Amino acid sequence: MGLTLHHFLILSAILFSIGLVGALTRRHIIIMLICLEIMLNSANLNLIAFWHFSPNPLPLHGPLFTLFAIAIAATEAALGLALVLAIFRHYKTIDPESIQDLKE
Amino acid sequence: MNIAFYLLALVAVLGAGLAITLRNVVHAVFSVLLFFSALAGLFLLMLAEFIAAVQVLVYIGSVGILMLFAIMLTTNVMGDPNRPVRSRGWVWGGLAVIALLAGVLLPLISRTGGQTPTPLSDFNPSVKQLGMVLMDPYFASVGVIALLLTAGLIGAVVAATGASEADQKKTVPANRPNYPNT
Amino acid sequence: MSLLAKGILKGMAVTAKNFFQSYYRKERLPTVQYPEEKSTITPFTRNFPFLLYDGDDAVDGMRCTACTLCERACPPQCIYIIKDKDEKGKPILRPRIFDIDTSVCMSCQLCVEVCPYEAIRMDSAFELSNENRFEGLLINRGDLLKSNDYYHALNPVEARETDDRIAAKNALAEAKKKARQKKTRLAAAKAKRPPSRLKKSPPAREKPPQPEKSE
Amino acid sequence: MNNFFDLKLVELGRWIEAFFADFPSLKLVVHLLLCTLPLALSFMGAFAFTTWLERKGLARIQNRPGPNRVGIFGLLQPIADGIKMLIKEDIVPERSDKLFHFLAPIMLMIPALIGVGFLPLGDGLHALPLDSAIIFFFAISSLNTIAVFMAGWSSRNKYSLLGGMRAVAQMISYEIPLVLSAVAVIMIAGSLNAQEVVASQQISSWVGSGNILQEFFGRILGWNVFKPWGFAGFIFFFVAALAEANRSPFDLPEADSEIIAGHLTEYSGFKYAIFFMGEYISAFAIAGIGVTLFLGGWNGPVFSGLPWFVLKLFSLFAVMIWIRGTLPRLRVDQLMGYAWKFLFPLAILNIFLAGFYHFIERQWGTAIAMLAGWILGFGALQLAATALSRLNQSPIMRSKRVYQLVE
Repeated sequence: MGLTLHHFLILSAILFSIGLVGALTRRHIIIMLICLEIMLNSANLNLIAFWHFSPNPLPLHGPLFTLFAIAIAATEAALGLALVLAIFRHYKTIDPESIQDLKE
Repeated sequence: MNIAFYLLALVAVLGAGLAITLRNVVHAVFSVLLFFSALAGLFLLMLAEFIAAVQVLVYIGSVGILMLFAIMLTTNVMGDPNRPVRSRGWVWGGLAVIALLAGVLLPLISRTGGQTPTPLSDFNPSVKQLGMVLMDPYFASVGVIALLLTAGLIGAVVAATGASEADQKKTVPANRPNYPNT
Repeated sequence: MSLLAKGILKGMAVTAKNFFQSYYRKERLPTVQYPEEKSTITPFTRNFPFLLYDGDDAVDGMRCTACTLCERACPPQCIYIIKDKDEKGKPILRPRIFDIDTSVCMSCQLCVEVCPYEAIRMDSAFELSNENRFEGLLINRGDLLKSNDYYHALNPVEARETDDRIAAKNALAEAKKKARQKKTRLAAAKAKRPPSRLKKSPPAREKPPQPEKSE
Repeated sequence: MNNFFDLKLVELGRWIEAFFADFPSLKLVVHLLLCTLPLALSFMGAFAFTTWLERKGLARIQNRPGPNRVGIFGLLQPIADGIKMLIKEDIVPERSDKLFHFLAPIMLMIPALIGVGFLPLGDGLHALPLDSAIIFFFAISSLNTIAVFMAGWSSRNKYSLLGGMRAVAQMISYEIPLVLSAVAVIMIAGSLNAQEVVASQQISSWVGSGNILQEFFGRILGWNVFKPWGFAGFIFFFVAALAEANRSPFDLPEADSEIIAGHLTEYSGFKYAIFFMGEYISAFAIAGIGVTLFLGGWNGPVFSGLPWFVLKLFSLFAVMIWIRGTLPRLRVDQLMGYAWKFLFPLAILNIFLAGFYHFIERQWGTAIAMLAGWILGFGALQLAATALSRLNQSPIMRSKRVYQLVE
């Protein structure tokens, strides 16, 4: 049995939900950012898979879209980690549950 | 190709799974790097070699290092053993995700017998074509991305360093010795 | 506006000169391949003391009299001397044990400066490594004793000066002995005459050699 | 006549593979082995030779003879060192992260060997002939950083961690001028394919002609170093490559006089040997990509192919050794400032100069482009460099020095 689109879709669904579980359950900002990256990457996998198995792949839309997504993800990671640093400097902790100034 | 896919899929799932379960943050980052490299392999498997190179360059070479730097600058790596790893309502989060996964996967699994389009045999996407496409119809988006990256990086630099000077001014003790000649 | 990287290029030229000239100019490669060839040692090199003897027999010709001046002068106290005794238990002016610990000696040459009999000198031998850390590095009398010829080979100028000094000393002692004999003879001949002061006083610097006195 | 050496090698490979023609799966294995094993072994051999070359060269620069005991001219010294490393005790700090401490040397070694695979060693001698080989090479060489950080962090030693952090900061900073100076070449060659970049460095109209002189010079004068932007780019690339390979004067991560040996502090025995080998092979890989991008790859007069590549690689490495024997180590702030405030703007300017050169060459021909490029381009670069160094000087350096008596 050769590889079909479904293989890649199932894999990316599993990876996406692993990322989602992590983002929802972990208590560490950097781990949460990592989980965001995992989710973005599984989406990229989907894009490339759809492109690869599409009937007319010549316009290269899949790689193009993924390229833009990676660029944006890189920006997001840089900004997110800079914000983590700023938060740490201000609160002296990066536990998301102890940063609740607005709530109190 | 089949073996390669299953191997890489296993590595990817393992990497991602370890990343969200390990207590040691640095270990988590290294396992997510494993996940990124497995994904680069999968891209290579689907003939998107430029994307694979960019994946390695951006995710492993830069984002991973950035994360390690952020960890080194902020937390205790091993984590506080008294602090729980999971957040308060973690059961609900997990259940919601499992439900979502089931919802997404059920239609797919039920239809695995259905044929999907076969991969192309004589089509070899080259980097040159990608470059051409980037230059001709999508030039504006390339410009927008470039602008976004620049703005994002400047923002990151400002967010990471801008506040520090103000903070440092506040924390300087009043009786700090003054060294005029240094 | 100066040319970029001028300093770097200058430095690179210097090292390149060193590199190439080391193949054909001796002063650019002064290393000596030690076990095969040894660099020349100047006569004034000093490393570790040795004891001198005159004549052929090492024990009989020993100049050392076990006066322990060197033992007391030695700053790290690496010299150890025990006087010899004959069968009847009467002390002989000669060391029975004369040990120097190489691992302690600091090559200061104070023992040489202090010795009144020119019996100890500095050697330039430097290959003193040994398999045994304690006994091997403790050098005893038999190994310390070297002939005067060895000293002449080591440092001819100083050796000749030393010999001259000893000869002069011996000559002086001889003259004094003669004078004393003459004096006793004179005293025996003419007891009433008072002894002259001028003849009695020796030169201030040269101490009267003690062994001759005891003979 | 031209590429006979490479062709013979390729033929030899085919000949060996022909023995296994009846067993397709075995043939695949043999093919893979033939692609990878000679490469890995020859680069490991080159590593051994280079350690000898480096010790000998540094010794001569410092007016001493260097290793000369084992074998003639000490040529067997690397083997003696290897045996010593093998039988040494492998000491792992008790509280270190054992797994990562073990993995770090491997993590350095594998990307280095993969990176070597992207180099076009000769006509047809190319282990991984990907279409985007050059960007893959840069991607793979950025993995060095991870390995060094891994080693520094897992050793649980403050010097190791300091070395690791220094290495990460340095490698990330110098990767930018490195890639930017390569971008100019890629832009002019119009391809990320390493073989095409090499092919673009011949004067194509001369190489095919029967004229002996034209054949001879057509394979030299087309090299990118002989173009104004290429010369400047080569210098930027070389400086960045030195930093990227952690070689002197940018060997701050290992700075033995300040932080013992940085990330290598807690390594001993065979792991250290692997680490050492990995660093040398990645230095080889970076020098090799420099040869490919700027020094014409395997192009050379009389005959082209593998021997020229090897010759160029080793001469580039000899220059690295020469620099190591000459220049003292930089300070950390000087290092970062040099990358960001000096090399980075100049490399960007160089890309523009390359573009202008390309257009002038198209419009008015090579001769005028060369003239204009060497005079105007270098004037512009020199002006920019002087202005940058003036700007980067701290106010203290700019003002007249005033000496005060210390009370």
